Formats: sequence, C-alpha cells, structure tokens
Amino acid sequence: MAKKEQEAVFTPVGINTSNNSKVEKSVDLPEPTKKTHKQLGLSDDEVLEMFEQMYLQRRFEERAMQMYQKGKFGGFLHLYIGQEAVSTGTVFALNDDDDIITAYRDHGWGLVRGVTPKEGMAELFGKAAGCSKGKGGSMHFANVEQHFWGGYGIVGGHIPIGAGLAFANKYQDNGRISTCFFGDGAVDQGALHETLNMSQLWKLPCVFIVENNGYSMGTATRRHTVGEIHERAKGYGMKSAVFNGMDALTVYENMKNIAKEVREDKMPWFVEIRTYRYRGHSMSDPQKYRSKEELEEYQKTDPIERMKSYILDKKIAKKADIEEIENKVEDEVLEAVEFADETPFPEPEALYEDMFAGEPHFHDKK
Amino acid sequence: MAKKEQEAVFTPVGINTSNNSKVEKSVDLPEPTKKTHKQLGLSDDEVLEMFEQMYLQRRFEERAMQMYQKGKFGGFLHLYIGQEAVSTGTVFALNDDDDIITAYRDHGWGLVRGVTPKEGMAELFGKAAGCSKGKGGSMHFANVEQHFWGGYGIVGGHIPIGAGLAFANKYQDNGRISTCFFGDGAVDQGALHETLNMSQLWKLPCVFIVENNGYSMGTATRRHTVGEIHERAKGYGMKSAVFNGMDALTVYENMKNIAKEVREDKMPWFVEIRTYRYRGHSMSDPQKYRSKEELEEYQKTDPIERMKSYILDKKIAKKADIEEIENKVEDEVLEAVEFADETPFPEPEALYEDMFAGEPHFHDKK
Amino acid sequence: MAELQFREALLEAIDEEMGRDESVFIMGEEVAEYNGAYKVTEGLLDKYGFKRVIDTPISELGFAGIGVGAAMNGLRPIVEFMTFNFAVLAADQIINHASKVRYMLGGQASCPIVFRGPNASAGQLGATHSVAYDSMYAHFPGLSVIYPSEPDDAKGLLKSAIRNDDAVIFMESEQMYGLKGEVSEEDDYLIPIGKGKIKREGSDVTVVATGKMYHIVKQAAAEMAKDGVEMEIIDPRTIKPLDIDLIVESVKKTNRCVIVDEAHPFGGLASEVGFLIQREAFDYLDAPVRRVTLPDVNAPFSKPLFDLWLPDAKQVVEAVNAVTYRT
Amino acid sequence: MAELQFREALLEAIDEEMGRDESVFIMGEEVAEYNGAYKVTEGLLDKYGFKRVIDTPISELGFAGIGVGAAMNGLRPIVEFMTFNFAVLAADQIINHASKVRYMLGGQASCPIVFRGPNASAGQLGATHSVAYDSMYAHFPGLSVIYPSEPDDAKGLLKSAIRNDDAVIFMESEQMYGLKGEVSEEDDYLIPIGKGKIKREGSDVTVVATGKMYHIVKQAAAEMAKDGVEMEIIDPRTIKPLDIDLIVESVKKTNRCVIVDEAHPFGGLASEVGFLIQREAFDYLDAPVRRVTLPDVNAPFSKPLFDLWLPDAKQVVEAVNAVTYRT
Ligand SMILES: Cc1ncc(C[n+]2csc(CCOP(=O)(O)OP(=O)(O)O)c2C)c(N)n1
Ligand SMILES: Cc1ncc(C[n+]2csc(CCOP(=O)(O)OP(=O)(O)O)c2C)c(N)n1
Ligand SMILES: [Mg+2]
Ligand SMILES: [Mg+2]
Repeated sequence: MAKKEQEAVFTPVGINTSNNSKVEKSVDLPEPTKKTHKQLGLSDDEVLEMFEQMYLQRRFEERAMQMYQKGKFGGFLHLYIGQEAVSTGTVFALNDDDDIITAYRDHGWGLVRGVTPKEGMAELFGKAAGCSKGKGGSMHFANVEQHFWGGYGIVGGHIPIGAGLAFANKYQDNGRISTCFFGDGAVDQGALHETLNMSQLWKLPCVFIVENNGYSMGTATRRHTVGEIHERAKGYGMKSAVFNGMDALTVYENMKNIAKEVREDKMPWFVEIRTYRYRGHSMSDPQKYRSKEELEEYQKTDPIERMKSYILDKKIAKKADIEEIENKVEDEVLEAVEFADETPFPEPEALYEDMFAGEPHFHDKK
Repeated sequence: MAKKEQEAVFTPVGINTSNNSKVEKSVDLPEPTKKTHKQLGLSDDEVLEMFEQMYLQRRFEERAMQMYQKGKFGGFLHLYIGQEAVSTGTVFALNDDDDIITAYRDHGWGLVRGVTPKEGMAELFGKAAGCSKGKGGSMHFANVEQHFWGGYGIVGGHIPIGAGLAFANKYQDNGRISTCFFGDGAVDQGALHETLNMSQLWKLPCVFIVENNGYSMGTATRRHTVGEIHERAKGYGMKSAVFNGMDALTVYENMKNIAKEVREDKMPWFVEIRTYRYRGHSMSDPQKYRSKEELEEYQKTDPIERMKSYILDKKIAKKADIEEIENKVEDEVLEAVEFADETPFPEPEALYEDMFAGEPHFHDKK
Repeated sequence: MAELQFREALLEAIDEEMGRDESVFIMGEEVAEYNGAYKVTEGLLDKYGFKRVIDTPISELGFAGIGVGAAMNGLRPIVEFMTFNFAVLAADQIINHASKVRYMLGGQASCPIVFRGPNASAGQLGATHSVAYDSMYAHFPGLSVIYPSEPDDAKGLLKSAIRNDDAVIFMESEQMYGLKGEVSEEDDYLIPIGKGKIKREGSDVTVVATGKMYHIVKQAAAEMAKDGVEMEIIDPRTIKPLDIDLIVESVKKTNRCVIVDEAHPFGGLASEVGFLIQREAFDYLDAPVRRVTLPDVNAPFSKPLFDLWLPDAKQVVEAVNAVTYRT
Repeated sequence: MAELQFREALLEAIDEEMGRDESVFIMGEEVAEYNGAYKVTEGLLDKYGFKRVIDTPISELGFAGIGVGAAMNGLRPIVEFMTFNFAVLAADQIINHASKVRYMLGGQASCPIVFRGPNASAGQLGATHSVAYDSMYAHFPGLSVIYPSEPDDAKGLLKSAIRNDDAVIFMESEQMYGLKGEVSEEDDYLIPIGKGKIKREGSDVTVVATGKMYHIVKQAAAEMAKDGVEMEIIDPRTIKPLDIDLIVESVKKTNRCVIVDEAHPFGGLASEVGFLIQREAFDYLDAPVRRVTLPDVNAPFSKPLFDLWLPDAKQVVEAVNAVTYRT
C-alpha cells in the first residue's frame, strides 16, 4: 500500500489502489445531536411525519430502481438512498415558502416538497402527468409552486441560480430565504467561488449546502477536493457549519438555527452536511471504487432505521404504528407505479410546448 | 456619508459616493523589508540594474502613452506605471528559465524578460518587427524563448494556463517553477478557484500572485471581492503571503524565498502583492472613482523614486551615475519609438500566418 | 423624431422600462458608479439607486446565473456583459440554463432575462475581444437574438426584449454607440422581435446585413447606385427569430442575394440565410447566393491586417458584381 | 482488419500514441481509476501509471486551461470531457485560448491539444445533456473538429489528432461506443484530418452525414435502394477542415443533395454545406438542397417525444424524396 501511495503524481490515489479495499471512510460523520425532538420543538406527530417522509423517499426509489431494471423507462437514474435525512430534516426546518434548489439527485427533495409519488413516478416514466410533464425525467423533478425549483444536471450550474433566487427574495423583501444543495463534486466548480463571493458581498439570504456523500461519481472526496469542504467558507469570511446528515433531527436542528439567523441578518452560510450514498452514482456504476465493508459501515448509520429506533425508544409510537405507516407508504408507491404505467405519454404536440412563456418561435419549423 | 453608506443594497458603495472624495486608501501597503540589498544577497550592480529596469518600464510607457495620444496606434493601452517593482523584483528573484505569465497589463513584464524596447514599441505600433509580429498589440507582449508566456486579455483566463505551465514542468521534472500574475479583479473569476484546488491537490510548482493595485477598472477592491485576498488561500490549505509591492527589494526578498520553497517541495503558493496603478485602467478612463489625494498618497511611495533614494542613501552610486542610466534609457526608448515608427507593417499575407503550427487550414478561403 | 446616439437610444429604452416596472434591474461590470464602460447606463444609478443598478465583480458565469435565478423568481434582470467575448465564460448559464430551464421543468418556471452588451470587433482589440457571437447563440433553441444597426431599432427592440417573457440576447457595437439616428418619439415605442426591415428598396439584388455590417452595405449601395445597380437592403434586426419570409420575398423580386455577416464563415448567419434562400426561392435565383464574412482567421491587432480582416464596402461591391454577373 | 468496438478503436489510438510519445497524457473526470465513464480509457492507468492518466475534479474550465498551458509548455494533452455538453463551461479555454494563443503571440507558442468526448444526445438524458456542439466549434478559426461515424475512422483520425500540432476537437458518441466495425491493422494507421469519405456510391442523390447520423442515413439508403433510389453517402468525418470538394464533386454527379445533421438547424453543419453547394454547384442542382436536423427545440426526456425529436431514417427518406421529386 505504501508503495502504491507513492505512485500518486497528480491526483491522490483511490481506495482500491491504495489499500486493497481496507475500510477507509470516505467521509467522517460528526456526532449527531443529543437533543430530543421535544427539546428541538418537534411534536410526536411531526417526528412520525418525518419518518414517513423518509420512508416514502426510500421506497419510491427502490421501486423506481426496479422499474428501471424492468425497462419501464430510460435515461439516468441517480438514487438518493441513504441521504433522506438531509432533505427531510431541511424541509421540516424551513418555512414552506423558503426556496430550495438542488442537483440531479432530486427525487427525495421533490417528494418531501410536494411532488406526489404519482407525479414523481410518472415523470420518471416520461408521462404527461409527471411533475415536469415528462420533459425533465429523473434529473428535473420540480414543484415550483411549493418553492422547490428543481433538480439540475450540469454539476454546479444551479449554484448561482440558487443565489439568484435569494437575490430576488432580498430585492422583493419578502422574508423568504433560499437554500441551494449540491454535491461534494460540485464544490470544485468555479461557479461556487463566484457565487460565494457575490453572496457575501451582496449579503444574500442564501444557504449553500454541500451534501458531502463521500463520492463524486467514482472519486472519493479527498481525491477531488483539498482540505475540509466547510473550510472553504474561511476565504470569504462566510459563516459556516458542518454536521451529521444521517440523522434527521441533527439536520433539523442545525438548519432551523441557520435559517433563523439568515432570516434575521440576511447573511449567507456555507454548510457541509456529511452523509453517504448507498447506491452507485447512477444505475450503470459498478462501484469498484469502494469496498463492501465501507458501504456496510455507513449502512449501520441508516437515517430511517435510526429514526425508527428513536421512535420506539422514545415511545412516540409502537412497532405496529410504524408498520402501518410503512404499509401505507408501500401502497402509495405501488399505486404510483401503476399510475405511471397507465397514464399516457405526452401528445406529439407537446414537443413544441413549454419552450416559451411568451410567444413561441421555432426556427425553420415546417 | 453614513446616510449614503446605508444605501448600499447589493454592492458596497464607492469612494466618491460614500465620502465625498476623502482620502480612503483602496489598498493597505504592508511595511517594506528592512533588509539591505547586501543582506538579501544582491550586489550593487544588481541594484543599479533593477533601477534601470524599472526606469525603462516607466519611460517606455510614458512614451507609449504619448504615441497613443498622437494617434500612432490604436486599441487598448493599459499602463503598468506604479507597479514596476513587482515585475522587476520578481524577475530578479526567479531563475531565467522559470515561467512567467500575466494579464494584459504586460509591458513591464515583457521588457524585464527580454522583449527589447524596439520589439515592444513595434508591437504597440502593430509592426512586423514587434515581439508578437504586431498581431497581439499591447495586451499580448510575449517572449516565449525567455519563458515569458505573454499577456492575456480575458480576465482570469490565463490562471489555469499558468498552472498548466507548472504541470508540464512537474511532468518533465525540469526543475522550473511557474509564476502566474493577475489583478485583484481576476480574483473573482471561477477559474481561480478551480485552479487553486487542482494545484494544491496535484502539488503543482506554481505561484499564483495577485497584483492588488486597488482597483478593477473603476471598482475598488473592497467593492468587488470580500475579505482579504490572500486569505482565500485558507480554504485550500495553501501557503500564502502578502507583502508590499512598491519596493523592489521587498518583492525580491519574498519571491526569492517563495521560489526556493516551491522548487524544493513543489507545493503551490497564493500571494497577494499590494501595489497601486497610477494611471487610468486604460487610456479612456476618466478616473472619477478615486480622488487626486488618494493617488498622490500612493505616488509618495513610488518604487522608482524609492530605489533612487536607496541607491543614494547606500552610496551605491552617485546622482550623476543615476542620471547617466536615465539618459541611456531615455535614448533607448526614443530609438525604440523611431524604430517602431519606421519599421514596416506586416505584409498582407501575414493575416493568414501564425494561425497553425501544423498544416494551415482556412474554411472557405478563396 | 429625435436625433439620438445609439447609446442614448439604449439608455432611453432601459430607463423607460425601469420606470415602468419595478422588477426590472440592471447588473454588470461597471454599470453603476462608473456609469457604464461605454456609458450606456449613464445616470441610472442616480435615478434608480443601488438596489436596481448593480456593479458586479468580474464573474460572468456567476452573475449571469444570479440573473437567471432572479428571473425565475419574479424579476426581470438586464445583465450587461462588457462585451460578448467575455460572455463565453457565462455560456453555461445562457445555453444550459436560461434557454432550457422552462422546458426541462415542463413549463413550471420562466426566465425573462436580457443579456446585453457589445458584440463583435471594435477596432484593434486583438483575437480575444473581436468575435461576433450572434450566430452562435442563434444556434440554440429558446433564445431570441437581436443585433440592431440603428438607434431607432435599438430602442424599440430593447424595450420589447426587456418585456419579453423569455431569454433574449441583445447585441450592440462599441463602435456604433456614438452613431446618431432619428428615433421615434412615440410613447412606449416597441418594435416586435422577429421582424426585419427593408432599409433601402432596390430591384437588382437583395443584400442582407445587420449590426455594424448594415452600415458597410449602405456605403456600398450608395457607390453602386452611381453605376445604376440598385440594392435592396434588408436588415433582419433580429437574428432569431429570423424574418426569412421578408428576405425570400425580396429575393423573389431581385433574383439575387448577398449576405454580409460580421461572423466567421462556418455556420454563421450568412450560411443559414443562404441555405434557406436556395431552398425557398430556388427557382427564382439567377445566381448563387454569395456571402461576405470575416475570413476564418482570428482578429489581428495590426491596423492594416485588421482592415484586411474586417468586411468592407469593397468586398460587398465585389460580391454584388459577382451575383449580377458584372465581373 | 480486426473487428473492434468504437471505444476499443479509440483506446487503441490513445494507447499507441501514448506508447509512441512520452509527452502524450490523458486527463479528465473518471478517466483513471474508474477506467473511464464509458470505458474508453480502460486499462490505461495500469499501463501508464498515475502520471499520465489523471483523474480531474469537476472543473472543466480549470482542467481545460491546465491542458492548454501544458500543451504550450511541451506536452500533448488529451483532455476528455465526460460529454461536450459540460465542455460549455470550458468554452473560454477552447475558444479564447487554445484556438487563439498562437496567433496573438505572433506564432511564439503552439497548442497541440485534443479535447475529446461524447457529443450530442445519448437517449433520454434531457435538455442539458443532448446538444451537438460540432458546428459551434467549427465556427471558430483555428480549431479542427472531427466527428467520425465508424471505428476505423475513429482510430485513424484520433491518432492524427493527437499528433496534430494545433488544437483539435474530437467528438464521439455515447451510443456508438459499442458499435463494432472493421478497423485497419496497418501499423501506425493514420487518416489525414480533413478528408471525407464516400461510404456508399450512388448516382441519384448525395447524402452528407457524419457521426451518429451516418448510421441513420445508411438505414435509409438500404430502404430506398429497394425502391431503386441509389444514395451516394458522403461522410465528411471532419467537420473542419471540411472536405467540401468531395461533396461538390458528388453533387455535380447526382445533382441533388440532402444533409443530415444532428445539430439544431440554425447555422449548423447542414446550412454551411448547403450554402457552399448552392454556390459551388449552382448550375448542377436539379433541386434545392435540403436538410434533416433536430428541430429548434430542446431535448425532451419522454421517450416518444425524444424519438420525434431525433432525426430518423424516415425523415431522410422524405427529404430524399423531396429532392428527387418523388413526392
Ligand atoms: C459540468 C458537469 N460535469 C460533469 C458532469 C457529469 N457528472 C454528473 S454527476 C457527477 C458527479 C457529481 O458528484 P457530486 O457533486 O458529489 O454529487 P453526487 O452525485 O454525489 O450527489 C459528474 C461528474 C455533469 N453532469 N456536469
Ligand atoms: C472575462 C473578462 N471580463 C471583463 C473584461 C473587461 N476588463 C478588462 S480589465 C478589467 C479589470 C481587471 O482588473 P484587475 O484584474 O484588477 O487588473 P488591473 O487592470 O488592475 O491590472 C475588466 C473588467 C475582460 N477583459 N475579461
Ligand atoms: Mg457526492
Ligand atoms: Mg486591479
């Protein structure tokens, strides 16, 4: 291994090259919060709802994966599985009209911000009833009415757009704040640097949040970006935080505090949430860049299992209640699959629809 | 003023808006070195040579400005006047085969790295005998043979190219280091962030140097970039420095030390050199964004006057010797002007030359 | 009619629209306290204040993207690029976001934004400051691209661009900012995007040109008129949507066509117009369509080379001579 | 002749050139330890080590620029973009630097660099992952643009591109990586850049297509042959330099031409070729030149819409019918 390490000339070498698949964690999880949901101001019902939301995201994606493998739809499919505490904790912490924007790993975000399982599954299937009318697919879930501005496929491309949402909020003085989520891989894009500088300079009410899930495709975080991600904030004198993203309560607590502060002083934050992606980058990923052992390590911190234990521990609900929720979700997802399968594809005319808000124009259309 | 300050909504407001032209320094100059040239290992002759080089840059540009005003040539003309200690101190500190690349404010760099005054002036005039055959003009001085890779006109565009020079040096293991100079305005470009990350990750023997001259066009540094520029390095765990750029000895001392370290450990640096631009951004700049008083403050720290005093103080040479150098330089510059005026323009065929190193191809050339 | 400089016409358009609609704001490098690198935004800061006239850092990608986000979230940004040569850095926001966001979200979001600034060359500024980008952006679905030649067009079209509910690229010319022309004093003067204009009637040949090239063609037309050759000059004004009908109709009358384009030849406006004409007016053409463009060479600095490089009236005359078989 | 997949042909080309010349290296996202997002670089890391096969962060602008600097300073970088849709972020380095640096420094520096990766659409990947950028880059002076359709062309041309002393854009197709074809086993097999190839002889109509579109045209040709219509298919292989002579010669024989282009219509390869044909073969044309392109609409995700969107053999047949007046 030592010998191999020495071979690195430019990029640091990866796990399977450097240490024969010995478990080497790609991301260190900070300690979760010690506060109870009561201390955080959450009711029992809210905790159960958080569980339900996380479970919905999980089951939705597991079914989506099956449908993909069955050939029900094509394109990319990037699963959020493992990261559900981030979307869920955040959405519970924000006001309903605060803005959210994210990258292509967006199903969880859509579901927790009002995309129904039916609309979501139909979108994956490319159906007219999809949340984006089947035009976006997996990477472009959105529910703009509920201030979820969607998933974006150009890594880092939506970072300045997130700041732009905040810009408009400040301009309109509407009290809303914006949150912009992106992956550890997106941290390396120049757009981030330009946006952080302008956001700090212009005092934009925006939270920039890295979901550091250990990998950018097959590249472990430490192999593509130097230092600790949250420390990038230092260069801009920006407020920053780093916390555990495998525990919904921790995410809730931190995001709640940050949102409050941003709402008050309008200054931006740069936040690193450490989490882990269980599945491959997309469906075609053989995942040779990490060991099974590493994956298993992280699966022990599963946010859904954790929440389930918490609920039982704190006697918020009984096993049977949880099972009831699970069954309800399962039914909902199966219904969504059925719906997606049966609902029609867009009509041919739809090809030319939704290009323009104003008068449409198409060059050389016959 | 306080009232006006409050009006800032996005960008911080500027001097003439905020404080009625009260002197407000756009850049704080750190203390210059206290070491003597001997302590820095420079001979008397070398100091005189440094003086000559700085004076040449100054007179060359003053004459160029005259010629521009006379209509001898067109295009942009960005003068380096005031910043000559940076180019001069640096070139004396580097090995002759270390690489230098800079932005469009490049005359000083060309002259101190082997572009003769004749070649330089001819380039400004767009003549075939110019260092870039008249094809580049003011913004694209270069002397690649002597490892000055030229001036570039896209703000920030040459930053990754500078890292690329270093990449090739490391790849070829040739012991050369690269230095990449750019303005405070270029700090806001995303290219910088991407390049710093990769340079630190890949251990590139490169020094990235901001010539913070207080302004990016009409925008004072604090109005376009947050915090202290050199602190950007923190986010990448990169070594950094900030020092006075109005004193050639200070520049020499620091660049010498940094170059030595880079040559040894191959790790990059991020350096802020504080200096000041005396003239407008380019010839068309009415300079309303700063007060005459501010300009005068900085002119008191003039690098050429300072060096002159140092030479006399330390009895390195007499007044008459200095005058002799000045006269020599003046003659050289006047000869250059005469040469530039008389030497021919490129032939029409030249339009199609120098596009390709390999076989030329021009679409639809008749 | 008032006689205005091109820059004044632009300024009037921006001023009127900012006055009319609180959601319109302008941002870009040096637009506020410096009053604009080319003084297009002169006086706007004084009038509208720091909230609506915003100096940006040199972060083209970033501020273009902030514009896109702000447009999606209820505002109408005018994003000024110091020139479109620098907008290349922002191409991702223009091509991958502003023009696509609406479609890929199935119509859930809109992006009413204007990207504007000088296009193409402005004298001896060298290779990186001299490229015409109108054809490049016209290639991508979803964008309107405007490149007017006269102050009146500039005013009416910029106002329409700002009110347009989708992304518009509005191109100007450093060298034309001082150009004077009559501008309509009509209240709320709007020119519809996508309508070309016959700027000179003639029966011998149709010559298509916009932006700076229009003025070269005008010069050529005056010269050729002395020889009895009457050019019909069509300025499409908007590159996209392109008013090809107007052009084809003219060609059906003149049976000959020359396109003068400030871009490099490969895939520029000239080839698009030429292609469409041969397809739509095949039986009417008495000679192949010709074009006058830049050569396929980067912009040189040196004056005589630069003059060789830029299309001029002489080349237009030659091309017209060729299509009228006068050579 | 060996039967190779497209990706294998590319890999052979890179491998041979890396073996031949120490100064050749490859960098890009996931090219090293992951063995390439599409396995084009499979095995190169094992063979050439960490110095010459380099994983990059997602910093297209930055690593393209590092490539440019390295090329100027003595190396021959192959810069892989995961797709050319992401290269839009690096456009400044390609358009403003790689293609211009030599000229603006009066020939003092060279930039022998290859930018390569998949171009255009690859199935249902949506608006931001489906654009063909070959015509866009061909617009700019100084760049060669290659977009081959078959493994043999890919190998011979990529080797030539790597040896080329100037900047080359080399485009591939995700959907063609698995395509098999006979590849020359000639030692050091080089195909000169800028030479098109007649891929099928025929006398009734000239059809021009490259990249993925070539295969659609091939399909259409087989169909039409049954009806007795013999297409001559010309694959220019390199978009720039464009082998227009070969095309014009063919049109002089067939008197009809259709261009099939995977780009949007405005100013794409199709309009350029069409323009040139009408100018160079005016008297030979029995019908206007037609084109089959994408519509001027962003790529939709939904399968039936996507299928409508992408040019297909049926559209080619229709266009051929039109120019042969069979409709
Ligand atoms: C500009 C750009 N470059 C490359 C890609 C290809 N790509 C898609 S996702 C991805 C990895 C991103 O990783 P990260 O940001 O960590 O997000 P995660 O997938 O882990 O959620 C890459 C390289 C892209 N979509 N856009
Ligand atoms: C990408 C880009 N954007 C804008 C410009 C226009 N421009 C040229 S120089 C300049 C200011 C740069 O200031 P700074 O980097 O501080 O350098 P200085 O002029 O002070 O040497 C601007 C905005 C440009 N050339 N390139
Ligand atoms: Mg990640
Ligand atoms: Mg400066």
